[in-house]
Amino acid sequence: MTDRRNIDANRVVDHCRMMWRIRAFEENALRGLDEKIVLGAIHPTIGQEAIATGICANLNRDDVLLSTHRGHGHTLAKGANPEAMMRELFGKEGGNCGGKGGSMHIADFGVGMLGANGVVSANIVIAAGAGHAIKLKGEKKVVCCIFGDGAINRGPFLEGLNWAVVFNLPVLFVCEDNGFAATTRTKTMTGGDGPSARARSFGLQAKEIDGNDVMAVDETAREMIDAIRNGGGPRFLHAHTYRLTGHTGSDPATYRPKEEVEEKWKDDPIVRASALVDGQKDAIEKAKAEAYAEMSRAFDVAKAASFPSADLAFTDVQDAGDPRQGAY
Amino acid sequence: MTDRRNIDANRVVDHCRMMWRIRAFEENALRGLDEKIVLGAIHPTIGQEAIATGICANLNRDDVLLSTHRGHGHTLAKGANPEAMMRELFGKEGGNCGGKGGSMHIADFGVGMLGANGVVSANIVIAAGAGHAIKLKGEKKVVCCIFGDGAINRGPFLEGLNWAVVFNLPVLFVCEDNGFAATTRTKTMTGGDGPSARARSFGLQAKEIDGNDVMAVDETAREMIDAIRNGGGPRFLHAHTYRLTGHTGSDPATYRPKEEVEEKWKDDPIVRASALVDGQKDAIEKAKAEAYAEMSRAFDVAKAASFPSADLAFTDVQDAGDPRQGAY
Amino acid sequence: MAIMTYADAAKAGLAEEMRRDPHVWAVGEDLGRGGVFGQYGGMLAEFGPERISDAPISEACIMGAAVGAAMMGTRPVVEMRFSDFALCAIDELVNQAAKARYMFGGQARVPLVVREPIGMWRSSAAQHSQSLESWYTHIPGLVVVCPSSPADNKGLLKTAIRSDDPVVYMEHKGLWPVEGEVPEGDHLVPFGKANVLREGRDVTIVSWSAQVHLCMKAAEQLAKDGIEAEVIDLRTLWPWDKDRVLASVEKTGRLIVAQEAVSVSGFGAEIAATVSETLHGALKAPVKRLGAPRIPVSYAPPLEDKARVTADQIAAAATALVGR
Amino acid sequence: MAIMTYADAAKAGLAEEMRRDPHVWAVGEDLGRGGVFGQYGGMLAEFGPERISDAPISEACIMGAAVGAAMMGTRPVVEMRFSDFALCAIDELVNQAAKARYMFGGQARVPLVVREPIGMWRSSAAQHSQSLESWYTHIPGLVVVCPSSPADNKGLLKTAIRSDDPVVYMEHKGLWPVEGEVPEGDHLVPFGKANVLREGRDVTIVSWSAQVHLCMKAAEQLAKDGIEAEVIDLRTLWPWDKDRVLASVEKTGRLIVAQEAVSVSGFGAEIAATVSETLHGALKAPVKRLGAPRIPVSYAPPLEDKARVTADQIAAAATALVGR
Ligand SMILES: Cc1ncc(C[n+]2csc(CCOP(=O)(O)OP(=O)(O)O)c2C)c(N)n1
Ligand SMILES: Cc1ncc(C[n+]2csc(CCOP(=O)(O)OP(=O)(O)O)c2C)c(N)n1
Ligand SMILES: [Mg+2]
Ligand SMILES: [Mg+2]
Repeated sequence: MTDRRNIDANRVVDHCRMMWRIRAFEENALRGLDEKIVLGAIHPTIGQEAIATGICANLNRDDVLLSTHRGHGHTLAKGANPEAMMRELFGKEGGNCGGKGGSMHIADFGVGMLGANGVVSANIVIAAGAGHAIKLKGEKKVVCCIFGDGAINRGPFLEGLNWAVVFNLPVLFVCEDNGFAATTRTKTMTGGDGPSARARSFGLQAKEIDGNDVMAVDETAREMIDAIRNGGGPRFLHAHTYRLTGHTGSDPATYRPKEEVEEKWKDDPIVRASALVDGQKDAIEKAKAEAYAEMSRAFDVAKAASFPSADLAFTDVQDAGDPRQGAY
Repeated sequence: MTDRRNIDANRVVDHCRMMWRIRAFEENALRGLDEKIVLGAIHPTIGQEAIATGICANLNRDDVLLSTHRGHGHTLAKGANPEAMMRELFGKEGGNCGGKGGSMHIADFGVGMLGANGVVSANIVIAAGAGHAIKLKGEKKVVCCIFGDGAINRGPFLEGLNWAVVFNLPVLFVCEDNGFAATTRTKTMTGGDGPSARARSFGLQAKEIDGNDVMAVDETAREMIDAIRNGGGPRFLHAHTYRLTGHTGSDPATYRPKEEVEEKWKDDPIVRASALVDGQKDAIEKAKAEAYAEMSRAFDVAKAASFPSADLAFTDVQDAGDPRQGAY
Repeated sequence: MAIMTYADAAKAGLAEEMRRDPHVWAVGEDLGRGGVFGQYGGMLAEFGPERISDAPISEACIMGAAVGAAMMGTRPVVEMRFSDFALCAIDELVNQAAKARYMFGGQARVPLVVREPIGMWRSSAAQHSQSLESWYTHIPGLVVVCPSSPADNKGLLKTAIRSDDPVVYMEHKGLWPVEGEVPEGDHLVPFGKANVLREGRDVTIVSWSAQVHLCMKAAEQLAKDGIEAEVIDLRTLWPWDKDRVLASVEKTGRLIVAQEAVSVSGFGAEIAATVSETLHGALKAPVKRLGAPRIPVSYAPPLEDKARVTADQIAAAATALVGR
Repeated sequence: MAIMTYADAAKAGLAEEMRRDPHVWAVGEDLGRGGVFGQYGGMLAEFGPERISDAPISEACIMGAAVGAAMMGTRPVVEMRFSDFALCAIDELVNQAAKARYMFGGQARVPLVVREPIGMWRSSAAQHSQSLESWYTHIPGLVVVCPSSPADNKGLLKTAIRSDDPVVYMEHKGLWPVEGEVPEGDHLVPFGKANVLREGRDVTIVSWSAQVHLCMKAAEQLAKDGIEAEVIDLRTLWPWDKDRVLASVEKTGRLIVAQEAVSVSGFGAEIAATVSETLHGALKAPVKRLGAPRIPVSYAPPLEDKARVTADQIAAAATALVGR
C-alpha cells in the first residue's frame, strides 16, 4: 500500500491524467460498439488502468512494449495517438494499422508499441526475442511484455521466461491478473501458487503487488526496469487487478455476482490515486475533463473518417510474389 | 542413498536381472547398428537402467507408461517382449509396430506401454490425457510418463503438469535427468532450479533422487504410485543419472571429457545394486548370463526374420478414405 | 423434421452421442458457460463438469490430452474456439493424433473430434478468420469435415464422434445462426458422400462450408439467365466424393470450384487437378478455381471484402465458362 | 567454381552473410556443436556463441523469439532441426511471423529465415520424414524455398537472409552430402526463377528439392527411348515461376509434376490446376501429378519405399503421356 507521506503529488496527478485518458478512451470505444461503428470485438481495460500507467511511466519512448487482446490502455500509456487508435477500432483510414488490424492488433511502432496480439501468450516469446535483439545490438533498451493471468497456462509462458533467463535478457514480464480468463475464474484452471511462483521457478526475480495502486506499480516498475536496464536480466511483476467490465465489450459477465463487481468498483484505481493527494482535486478534475474532451474528439474524427480504399488489401503482404495470383 | 541394512535381497536381484536385460538389449541393439541392420537412429539407455527398473517394478501390467526417443529400457521394464522389440529395430515382420515405427516409436499396448515419442515433451500432454481417461472411467490405474531433462524447456511440460494438477489426475511424471540434451549440457539452457522446482510451482509434490540407486528409485516410486493410486493426484519424480553412451548409437560424444565418462562408469547402477547384496553374487551373475543369452537370441531371431510385406504400408492409416488416391 | 440453427443442431448431435455413449466427453475453454458461440449452451446442466469440461488456456494440452484420453478408450470432442488457435496444437494433432495408429502398427486408435470454427466472421482480422482445411487434407490419418447446414452439422458431428479416426471438424463461424430442417431421430451423415443441392446440366459448382450458400445464390442468378448449374456440397474433404464430382462434370463438361480459403494450395487445387486429369477429354472448358487472394484477412470491411469470393464472381465465372 | 557439398554450400552462404551484416545471427538447438547434419560445423569459432547460438529445446520460443528479434532489426536464421519439429512452432510462424507486417499495417518487417530440413532420409519414420512445403505456400506472407543443389543452397540462402519477408527454407536431408559446383563470389539466386535443368520438346517435368534428381534420372532413361523431357527445378514454391512452366508446357504440350510430398493437397495440385486452367487448349494430354500416397512414412524399408515416387514411375508416366 502506497505511503501517503512521501508522495510526489505531480506524479500522482500525471498518473490520474493518464488513467482518465484510458478510461475515457475505453468508454468512447464502448460507445462506438453501441453505435456499431466498432466492428470487431474489443476487450476493455476499465479498472486495470493503473498497471499500464504505472509501468509505462517508467519506459522510455524507445523502450518496447508488447501487449495482448486487452491492449488499449497499454498502447495509450506507451504514447500512441488516441485518434489513430480510434480510427483503427472503427476500421478507418489513418488508423495505426491502416484498418488492417483493429483492436486486437493495435500497434504503434513509432512509440515502441510492437503490437497487441490475438493469440493468448504469444507475445511472451516475441518479447523474449525483442530483448534478444537489444542484447545482440548492445543497446540499453528495455522490453516490457504484459499478459493476463490466463496466459500463464500456455507453453510460451514457460518457454519465453526460460529463454529470457538463459540469455539474461532485458525484459520485464508483467502478469496483469484480473482474476478471469474470459468467463472462467483463472484460479480454477491454474495449478500451484500462480504466476510469481512459476516465474521464480524459472529463475526470475518476481514481485506480487496490488495493481490497482498506481504508485506501487510505478515504484516497483521503476526498480525493476532500472535493474533490467543495468544488465540485471529479466524480472517478473505480478499485479493484481479486476476487470470492471465484461471480457469483451458485449459480454454481460453474468458469471460473477453483481455484489462482487460493486465491491470492486470501490477499488477503482483512479479514485484510489486521487485520494492520495487531497490538494490536487482541481488538477485531477481538470485532467479528467480534458481526457474526456480529447477522447470524444477522437471519437468524432474517427467516426467522420472514411474507410480505407479497398486496393490497400493487397499492400504490405510481402515483397515476393503477387498476392492476387490465382484469386477469385 | 539406500540403506543396506533393511534391504530385500530378492528384490535387488530382480532389479539386477532387469537392468542386465536392458543393458544386454542395448548392447545387442548397438551391435545391430554396427552391422547396419538397425536402420534408423537409436538412443541407448546404458547407464540409466535403474530408473526404468525401479519405477516399472511398481507398475501393474494395466498401468500405463509413456516414454521418449530413449525408450528401450522403459519398454522392456514395462514387460514388452525383447524379440518383438529387436524385430522392430531391425524393421522386421513381427516387430511390435510391424516395422512401421522403429526405435523412436516403440510401443506395446498389450503391456500398457503406449509408445516412445519422436517429439521431445510431446508425451507429457498425452500422459495427462491418459490419466484423464482413467479418472473419467473411474479406474484405479496409474499413468507413468518419463521424459528427459531437456523436455522441461518445452511448453507441453508446463501445460501437461498444470492439467494434471487442475484435474487431479493419476499421473507420475518422471524426469530422467542425464545432464544432457543431445550435445548440450542441459543446465546451460535451463533457467532456475530445475525440474522439481518447476513442478512444485505448478502444484505437484516433487522429490529429487539419485536415479542410479535402484532401490531409492523403487522406494520413491512405490510411495508416489501408492499415493497417486489412492487419489492423491499427480506426483513428480526427478531422478539424476548419466548417459554412458553418446546421444545416439553413432554419437561419439566428444563434447564431454573422457575423464567425466570414466568417472561416471564407476557409478554404473548395476554395479551399485550388486554391491548392496554380497550374498547374491551368483544369482546376479546367473541373471546376467541369462539376460545376455536372451538378448543375443532376440538378435539372431530378428536378424533372420523377413521384412514386412510392402502392401502393409497401406494398412492402419485410417478407416475413412483410400490412402492410395492420387498417389504416384 | 424440426427447424434448428446450425449451432443447436450440433448441440443436439453432441448431446445424443453423449447420452448414447458414456465415454464421449467434451473439453475446451469456457465450455461450462456454453462456449464462445453458445454451441454448448446448457449442456453442463445435463452432463456435469466432468463431461462438459472447462480447460485451461492450453490448446496444446487440450489436444494432447485428447490424444491420450482417446488412446485410453474415451471419445473426446475438443473445442479449439477458433481454428486459428488450433495452430497452437499442431504437433499434437499432426505428429501425434494423426500418426499414432500407423506408427504403432495398428495398436492405437485415436477417436477424437477437434472442433475448429473457421472462416470470416465480422471484422475478426488475421488471427481469427482463417480457413486452413486444405492443410489437414494433406495429412495422412486425418478426416476433414466441413458442414454447411444444420442437418449436416448434426449428422456429420454424430458420425465424427463415432469414427475411430481423428476428425478435424470445421464449423463455419458465419453459419451458427443459420436455420434449417433437421431430420428427427438418429440422423447420421456418412463421410465421403457429397450433397447435390441443385441439379443442372450446364456447369458443376463444387464447394463446401459457408461458401456453398454463395454458390446457391449464384446458381439462382444463373438460372435467371438460363444457365443451369449443378451445385455440389462436398461436406467432407477427406474423404471427398470424387465419384459424385466426376459424374457431374461428365454430364456438364464444366467445373467451378469455389472456396473461401486462399486459392493458392487450397483444397480447390486438389479437386481441379484431379478433375482436369481424369476428365481432360470431356471438359468443354478449363476447370475454374475461385478462392481468396494470398492475403491475410483484414479488419476494415472494404479490405476484408477483398478476401471474399462473392456470389457475383461465381456467377460471372460460370457465365464465362458456359460462354454466354 | 568450387566443388562443395550441399551442406557446405549453405554454410558458406550463411558465413558470407554473417560477415557482411553483423545483424545476421543463427539460433537453434546444438548449433554450437555444428548442428544435427554438420551444416553449422566450425562456425562457432568464427562468430562466437552469441551469433551461432545454442537454444533450449523450445521450438516455439526459437521461432517466436526470432519474430521479436526480427521486428527489432536483426536477421535471425532459425534452425528447426527437422521440419517436423517446426510443427511445435506453427502459431509463431503462421499467426505471428507471416501476418505481422500486414496486421500492423506495414509497421513491422519480419526478416527471418526458418531452416526446416525436410524429406525422407534413412528409416526415420513418421515424425522425422515429412515434406509439408505445400502448407506454407498456402500462407500469405511466407516465402517458400526448396533448393536442390549446392549452388542453389548457397545462392538461395543468401537471398533468403537478405529478404525482408519471413522465409521457410527447406533443405532436403538426403541432399546434405551431395556435391556440386558452386560459383565463387557473391552468388545470389533470386526467388521465383526456376532452373531449367534440361531442355526437351516432348514433355515437361516440374519438380523441386531432392525429387529433382529423380526427375533427371528419369529424363536420362527417357532419352534412351527417344523421349526428350524438359526438366524444371522450381527452386522456390512461393513465388513460383509460373511463366517459365507455362512457356515450357506450351512448347511440349505435356506436363508431369513430381513431388516427394503426399500428393493429396500437395503443391503439385496447385501447379497442375494452374497449368490445366491456363493451357487447357494447348495440352496434348492431361497433366499428370506424381506424389506420395496419403500414408505416414514408415521405418521398414519396404514400407518406406511405398512412400517414394521413383525415377521409374516418372519415366513410365512420361512414356504414357507421350503415348509410346
Ligand atoms: C491461444 C488462445 N486461446 C484462446 C484464446 C481466446 N481468448 C481470448 S482472451 C482469453 C482470455 C484471456 O485471459 P487472460 O490471459 O487472463 O487475459 P484477460 O482477458 O483477463 O486480460 C481467451 C481464452 C486466444 N485468444 N488465444
Ligand atoms: C520438439 C523436438 N525438438 C528437438 C528434437 C531433437 N532431439 C531429440 S532428443 C533431443 C535431446 C533430448 O534431451 P532430453 O530431453 O534430456 O532427453 P535425453 O536424450 O537426454 O534422454 C533432441 C533435442 C526432438 N526430437 N523434438
Ligand atoms: Mg485475466
Ligand atoms: Mg537428457
